[in-house]
Amino acid sequence: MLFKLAKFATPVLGAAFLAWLFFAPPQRVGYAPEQPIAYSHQLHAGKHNMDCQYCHTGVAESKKAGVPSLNICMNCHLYGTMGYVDGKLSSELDKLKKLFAEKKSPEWIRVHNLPDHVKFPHAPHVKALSKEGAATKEACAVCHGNVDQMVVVSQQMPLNMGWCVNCHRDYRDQNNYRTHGVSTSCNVCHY
Amino acid sequence: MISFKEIKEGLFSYEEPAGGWVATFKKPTDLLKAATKVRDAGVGRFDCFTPMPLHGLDKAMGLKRSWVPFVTLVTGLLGAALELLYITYIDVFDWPIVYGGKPHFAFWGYIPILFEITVFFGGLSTVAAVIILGRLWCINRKPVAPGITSDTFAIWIGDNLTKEQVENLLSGLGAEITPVE
Amino acid sequence: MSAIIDKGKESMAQKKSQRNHKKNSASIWRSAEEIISPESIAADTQLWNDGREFPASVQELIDRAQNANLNRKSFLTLMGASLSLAGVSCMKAPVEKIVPYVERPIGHIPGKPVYYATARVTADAVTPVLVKTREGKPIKIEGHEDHPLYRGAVSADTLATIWDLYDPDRLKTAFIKEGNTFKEAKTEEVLAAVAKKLTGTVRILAKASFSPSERKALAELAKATKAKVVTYDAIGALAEIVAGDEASYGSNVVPAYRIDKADFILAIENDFLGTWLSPELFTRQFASRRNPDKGDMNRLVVVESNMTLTGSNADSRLTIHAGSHGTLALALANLLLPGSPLAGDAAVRNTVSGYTPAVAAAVTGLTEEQIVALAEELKANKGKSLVLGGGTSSKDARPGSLQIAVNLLNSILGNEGQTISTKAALKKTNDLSDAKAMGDLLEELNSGKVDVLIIDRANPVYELPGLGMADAIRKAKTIIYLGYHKNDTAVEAHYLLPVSHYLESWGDAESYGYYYVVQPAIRELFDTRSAGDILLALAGSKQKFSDIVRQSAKSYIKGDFETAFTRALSMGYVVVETEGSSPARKFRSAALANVIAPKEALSGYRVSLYRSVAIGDGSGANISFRQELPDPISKMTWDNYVAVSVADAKANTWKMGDVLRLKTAKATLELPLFIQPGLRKGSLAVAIGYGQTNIGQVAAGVGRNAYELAIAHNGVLQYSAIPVTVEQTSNREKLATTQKHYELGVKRGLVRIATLEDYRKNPRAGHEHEEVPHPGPDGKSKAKGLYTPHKYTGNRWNLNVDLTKCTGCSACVISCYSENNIPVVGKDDVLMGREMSWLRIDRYYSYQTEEAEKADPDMVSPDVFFQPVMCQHCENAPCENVCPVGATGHSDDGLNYMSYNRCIGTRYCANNCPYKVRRFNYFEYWDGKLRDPQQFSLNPDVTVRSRGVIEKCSFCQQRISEKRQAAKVEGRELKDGEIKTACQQSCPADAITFGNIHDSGSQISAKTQEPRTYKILAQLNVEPAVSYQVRIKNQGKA
Amino acid sequence: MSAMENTNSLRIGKPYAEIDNDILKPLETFPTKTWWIAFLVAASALGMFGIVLTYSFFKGLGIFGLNNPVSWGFYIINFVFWVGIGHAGTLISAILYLFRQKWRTSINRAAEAMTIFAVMTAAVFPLIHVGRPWFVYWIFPYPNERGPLWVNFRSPLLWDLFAISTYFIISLVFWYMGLVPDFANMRDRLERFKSKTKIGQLLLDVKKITLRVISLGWVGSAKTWHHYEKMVLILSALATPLVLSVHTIVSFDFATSVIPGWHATIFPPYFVAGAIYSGFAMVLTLMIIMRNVFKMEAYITMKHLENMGLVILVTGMMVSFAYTMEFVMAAYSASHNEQYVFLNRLTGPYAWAFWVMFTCNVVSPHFMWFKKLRTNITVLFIISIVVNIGMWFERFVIVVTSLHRDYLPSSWDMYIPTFYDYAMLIGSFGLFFTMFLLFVRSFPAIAVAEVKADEANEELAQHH
Repeated sequence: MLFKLAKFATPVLGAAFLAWLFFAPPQRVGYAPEQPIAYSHQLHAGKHNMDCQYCHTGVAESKKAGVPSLNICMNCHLYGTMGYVDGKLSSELDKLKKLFAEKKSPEWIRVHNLPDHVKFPHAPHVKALSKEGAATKEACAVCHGNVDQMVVVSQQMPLNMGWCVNCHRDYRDQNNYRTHGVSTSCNVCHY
Repeated sequence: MISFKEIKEGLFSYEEPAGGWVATFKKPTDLLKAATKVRDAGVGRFDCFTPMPLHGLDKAMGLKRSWVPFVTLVTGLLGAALELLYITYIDVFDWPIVYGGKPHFAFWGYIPILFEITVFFGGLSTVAAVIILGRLWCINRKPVAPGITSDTFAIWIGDNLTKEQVENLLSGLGAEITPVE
Repeated sequence: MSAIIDKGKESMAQKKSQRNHKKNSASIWRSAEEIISPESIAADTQLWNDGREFPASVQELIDRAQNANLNRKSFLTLMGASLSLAGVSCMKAPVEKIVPYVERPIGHIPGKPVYYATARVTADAVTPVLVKTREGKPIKIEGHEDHPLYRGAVSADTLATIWDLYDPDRLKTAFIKEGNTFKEAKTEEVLAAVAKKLTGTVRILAKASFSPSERKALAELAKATKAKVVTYDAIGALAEIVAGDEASYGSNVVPAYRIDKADFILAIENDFLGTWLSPELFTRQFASRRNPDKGDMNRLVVVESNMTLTGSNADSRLTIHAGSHGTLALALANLLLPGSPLAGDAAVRNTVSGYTPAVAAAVTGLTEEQIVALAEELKANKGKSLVLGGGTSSKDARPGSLQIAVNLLNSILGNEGQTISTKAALKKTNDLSDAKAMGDLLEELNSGKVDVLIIDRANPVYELPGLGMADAIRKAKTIIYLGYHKNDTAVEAHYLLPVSHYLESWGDAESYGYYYVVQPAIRELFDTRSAGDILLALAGSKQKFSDIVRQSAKSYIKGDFETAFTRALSMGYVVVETEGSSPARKFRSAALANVIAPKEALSGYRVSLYRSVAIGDGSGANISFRQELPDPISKMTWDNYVAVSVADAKANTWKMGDVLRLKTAKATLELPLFIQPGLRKGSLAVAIGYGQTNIGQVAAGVGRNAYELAIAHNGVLQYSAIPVTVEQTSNREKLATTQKHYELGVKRGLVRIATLEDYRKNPRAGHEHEEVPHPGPDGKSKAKGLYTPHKYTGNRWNLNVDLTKCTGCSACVISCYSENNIPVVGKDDVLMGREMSWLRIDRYYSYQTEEAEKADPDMVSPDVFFQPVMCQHCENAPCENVCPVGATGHSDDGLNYMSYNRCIGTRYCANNCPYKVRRFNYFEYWDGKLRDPQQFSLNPDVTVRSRGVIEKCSFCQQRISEKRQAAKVEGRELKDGEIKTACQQSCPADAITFGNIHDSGSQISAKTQEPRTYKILAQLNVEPAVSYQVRIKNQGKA
Repeated sequence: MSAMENTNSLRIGKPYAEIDNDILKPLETFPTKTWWIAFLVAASALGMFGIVLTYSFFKGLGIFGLNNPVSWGFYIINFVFWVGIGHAGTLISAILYLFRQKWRTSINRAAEAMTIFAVMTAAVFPLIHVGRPWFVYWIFPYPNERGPLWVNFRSPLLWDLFAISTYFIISLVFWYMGLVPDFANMRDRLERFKSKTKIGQLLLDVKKITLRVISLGWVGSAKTWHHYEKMVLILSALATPLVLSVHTIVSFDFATSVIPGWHATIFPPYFVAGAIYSGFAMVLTLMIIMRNVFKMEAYITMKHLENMGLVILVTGMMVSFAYTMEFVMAAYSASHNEQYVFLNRLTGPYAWAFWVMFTCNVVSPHFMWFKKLRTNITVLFIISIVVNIGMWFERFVIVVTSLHRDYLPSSWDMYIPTFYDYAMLIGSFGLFFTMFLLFVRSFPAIAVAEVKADEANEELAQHH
């Protein structure tokens, strides 16, 4: 009996392990931590259709996209009625305004977190993924998902090495690497 | 040409002793003689049990050539071929990387691994073949006679023979004959 | 085991100090930091220790130290930490915070570096530099390439100042002495308290300064307290020149040495390429004339008793006995005098006539022929030559002794006004080191007349042990010390006032026709003030030092001030006077009375003190990177030693590391000996700057204080040829050298030197008989192996080092450490042979012919050959083949990359590297070893390597990537010269070329095709991407 | 031959049951005092191994004497040394089997065990010598989430992985399959035993069940023997090239590199000869001890020892020849770097290691020319140990002296082993001997079935 069980169980378990290796979703997918201020991308980028670059100013020119400094928020929220619900300041915006008055920054919790030995420059990726005439968010969505539909930002893509490499592999163009090609050499991301 | 039957006989020859008679001897020479006699008598189902391998016993019993080496060869080569495919897939198609100025398909560098894999697959399949052919996973097997792993030589005759027939067959060899359940 | 950065074993001693920060809002320029709201990050970043792949990441190290000291102002408020995610997904991921700016400075983009132009001021020179900042923190010093004079030249010492900023042993706040211990106090309060105490007889002991504004502040303080200011510098290189020039010409300037204008340079006991005045500038000027390919080649002859960097770069090096430099100079003057403008000067003739070649030969140890030939060469280069003299190891008993002799030579040769110019010279020199005033001060102190002694950044207790400085100082009732460290002088003081680093403070400087504005690149990290602000505060002035700077600048800046000042800030300098020829000054023969020139050979052992390239005068000794920078010649780290000649070692059967006891009349010093080729029998040399007892964890107790050997003659310190008796003790010490062997350099084809003459005849001179791999069937193609070689189509990075230009100054080494987050391993690990430098400079001694070698068994005058060796990025890299996990391989642009995160540390690659450039992290050198705020000096673009991985030169991959990404974004191709590696950027000699070999128009393509180019170990067919150019020596016509 | 048989007959001439008793009885009794002492010594060395290993995991490889030019030290020396030791076992069980050398039967079981334990000891070193041992599984080419990121199939270290693991697994299986009939024998012998105490009975039952499982229901059927014998032949035939390939591949670690002193085509045969040389010496050491401790003079006769002495003589001369050829090739190479390395071996700072190696490996085997000496157990024992010391130094000479002075004199340095290096060396002997001592206590140290087979077949042959 035991032998029979073992006979069948071994290959089944082995196959399951291999399947897990291949298909197991990385843990970070779906990671949606509670932020100090419940900022809604859905409202800003979705409903109001703001461009990603309005706040994430560095995304097209720097390695880092940049989390907006508070003065960017205050461009709209310092005066005017934005953020008022039924004539009352929303509690979240109240937090923001208080912080700004104290010259303090909220401590956002990083959602998309790459290890330190990975160098991901935003600018060339945004450049490569942007299509003529299309909004920036289409390029951003490749890695970040449809942030404009998220009330709470969550990680949509695995952002593990295999995921990065798959794209690099598809666009790999060793011969034109000089100008615009994509490479799968290790030193592209690790140095 | 080798017939399928021959292959099957060469492969699956072991049979659990059930029924019939067991004759035990104290000397290997006696067993050898007994085996020859039993075979000559045209007994179909019989087997010998010895504490050690005896030269000439397989011939005396008329056993067919073992097909184990064939298994070794096939699996060994198959393993090497699979490994070569695997390496080629990795180094040429999946993620080509230049190491030390060598081309992606660096065959000479694969030879040591291919050899080891051949031996690995060949060796393990050989052992697996013996285990399968000897039905060695049935660990609860009882010896047909006490001492057959120490100093007793036994022959089991599974055909429907009477005790007298067996005694006649093995006369003069000093065999002790007992029935098998 | 060894620790990094700090030698000691103290744990991170974090001191909590609450400070207020004043905003310097009045100034026009505001550092990025000032605009960022000061903000405590207080990120309770989860220090996530388990299962991480790279425990030490730059950002995490920063966080960790911040957590340890939350009260300290934290300025990296931006992107928060980026902790490393595990290599395996099933591990728990870290929680990490992002703290953005409240108000982001306009034009300040996170992730992009911002460069500020500023200047580093030392007692000897001013160096214009660019400070690279990332997210508001300085991370690297770079040369100022747009500066017309320096053109990007920067020395190792200046490059290392980035770590001075982040030195954890700095004075971080003011201290008040209570009993025998120092109590921390707020600088503001101490300043106020001290200002009230400045009554009675006040004396100020200040370090020489180039800053007009600091002079003003000092004058203000002197006025307010009726104090006398004594400026003093123990080394006094500038003061020597001024003393000499004053005597010779009656002119009170330090002239501009126009080395680039000289065809023939004679340096007598002068290390202008290594330690004298501004070696980086001189190196640039010197190397700009080392172009054998263009037929433009100067000739350098060095006459010296110790083997210095300059001597090792000489085309001809004449080794003399220590203390005989004056004799040689006068002997040359004697030979050159007839027919010269001074030929009619009887006083001169009478003085020099006794110095016949025969006398000089007897004193110096040279042959008469050598001296006569040298004179002939000088004669042939009249007006185009330059004689340099002076420096630490030729500081004689009389001020300016050698300088006067050298001035005489230059005047005789008509170099005055040509290669030595008073145009664009250093003119305001009246407050340079004043030995006499120092002597007076000492007397005053000893007589107990001084009530208050203010010491501004000077360290007399350490530098003048022979004068009884410590006892004298203690007699002052109140001692106020301004400085960077709690050093040997500071511990005697009653009040310690912390001075800001130059990257944190306003300042200015004037030197050689330029006016520099020193601007802060970051606000004070600690509760420190700029020296000017402290002086003003002590003077009771309400002015800010930055305002004084603006006032001073007004006298240098023409046109609309605000616009021009802003421009001066962005450029870092203002041209005050352009360089050029000047009228020759007239030599006064009376000066010759001051020249010390023995006519008889000096007897016994003579020790000369010298400054080492790495440590200098010892003020920066607390930086482990300086301590671990191998001396260019001896390759020694972490220690000073007595350099002894091979002859002496043979005669006494001394072995390397035997401890010698040097005795002068007053002092005894025990030091391990180092057998140094290039010395004559009886000459010894010891480096100063070591042996401090109090400066900080790193430097305290490293080496011995060689200042003790100096002899004082009425306040004038003699460093040259100090008579000593030498005893061998029974002790031995291990010498932490990074290179123990140099023999076989020639035989193995590593040393490739050719004379200019040979080179002109045969451009392949020096490597005609090169061993090369067997070529392919057509005789040209690459050697054929089992495989067809891989073809590269895109960029292919190559690097070339011109060994004719390279002086071995080691600026590239420090630059590489700074750029690539390379750890320092400490003395113990250097002794084990585990130094981590990605770029090392190999030094070989050689001879041009075998006969020459046989004729010089005591190695008195070998050639020295420098060869910077970094990863050669071989096309057929042996290291790549052997890595089982593929952590190292070849990229599409032909780089030999090293993925640290893939490395498991088999070290097979390190074994199989014929150049031995791969380094292994035997211990964790960063994580837990950094003391706050050292973590800020790390480059965030480079992964910090953890224990157990191999690392090596990446050709500054981060710089390549940055430029390539920028080019991609802009949709263009990379331009030649756009990417500069760190070593290339900071090379003062401009010896390094980097670029794309596939671009036929690039500089590197041209370089690699020159016949002088060769590759090390080419016979192995590894096809390195680094090529070298044969060192050409200009042997002159003689 | 006949004269030899008279004096040194391999025939034991005892009844089968008595042979069983001689060999299996010790396994059924309580261990002797000698065994306990030996075991405690070995186990404490193993404990030191474990402690140092743990320390090195937490502190880093810096605790060893490694440095930049000499990145490999005692660990790799020990690795090559132990792999080499392992070779004799396979050689005895496989090659001598193919050559029908009957004297192998009484020593092959212990020799194979030695192989397995030596390979295990050896295999530990490359795994722990890496800088980040917790990632050592990355050398396996398994699909992963990194792309997937694979391994470098051109690396000799990867070849090592394949070679050593194949070698270990095949040896283990070969050894185990050889044990199966003996396990069956033990299982059936155990039927006679009964314990008086409950706990004793429980232990006995556990032992019985274990034996039943590991003996695979072996009943000695001639039909199974028929396949089994074929299997032994095939495994021998596979193991022979395997054993040669393993040390060849180990030698590739050095031979495929560019370092002068390593980069030599002579390395594969030289390493194999050296491996057999040291392996036989180790077998000899172990056999002499076993023979005396377990009173197995009847099974491990002087004939066996003498034959092993002869093998040592032959392989010793092969190794000497290889040493000579290295120098000849260097002299002939016209390459300065190559010549320097060998000059440095003779006269450099590690010349003492070379001369220790020379004395032990080149001089000492020549005592085996004399029958008096090679039949003297004391002499054999001393020489067997001396040879292994020499062979350890051979690897030291290869690894350290080649690395410490290679191409660029600027990076030359010395390798000075630390306390931890020595601890790991001694500890590796602890690991090996702990396993071996456990083996001699729990497994039949002489292949009973094979000894009896020789007896029986000789009897059969006489009757024919």
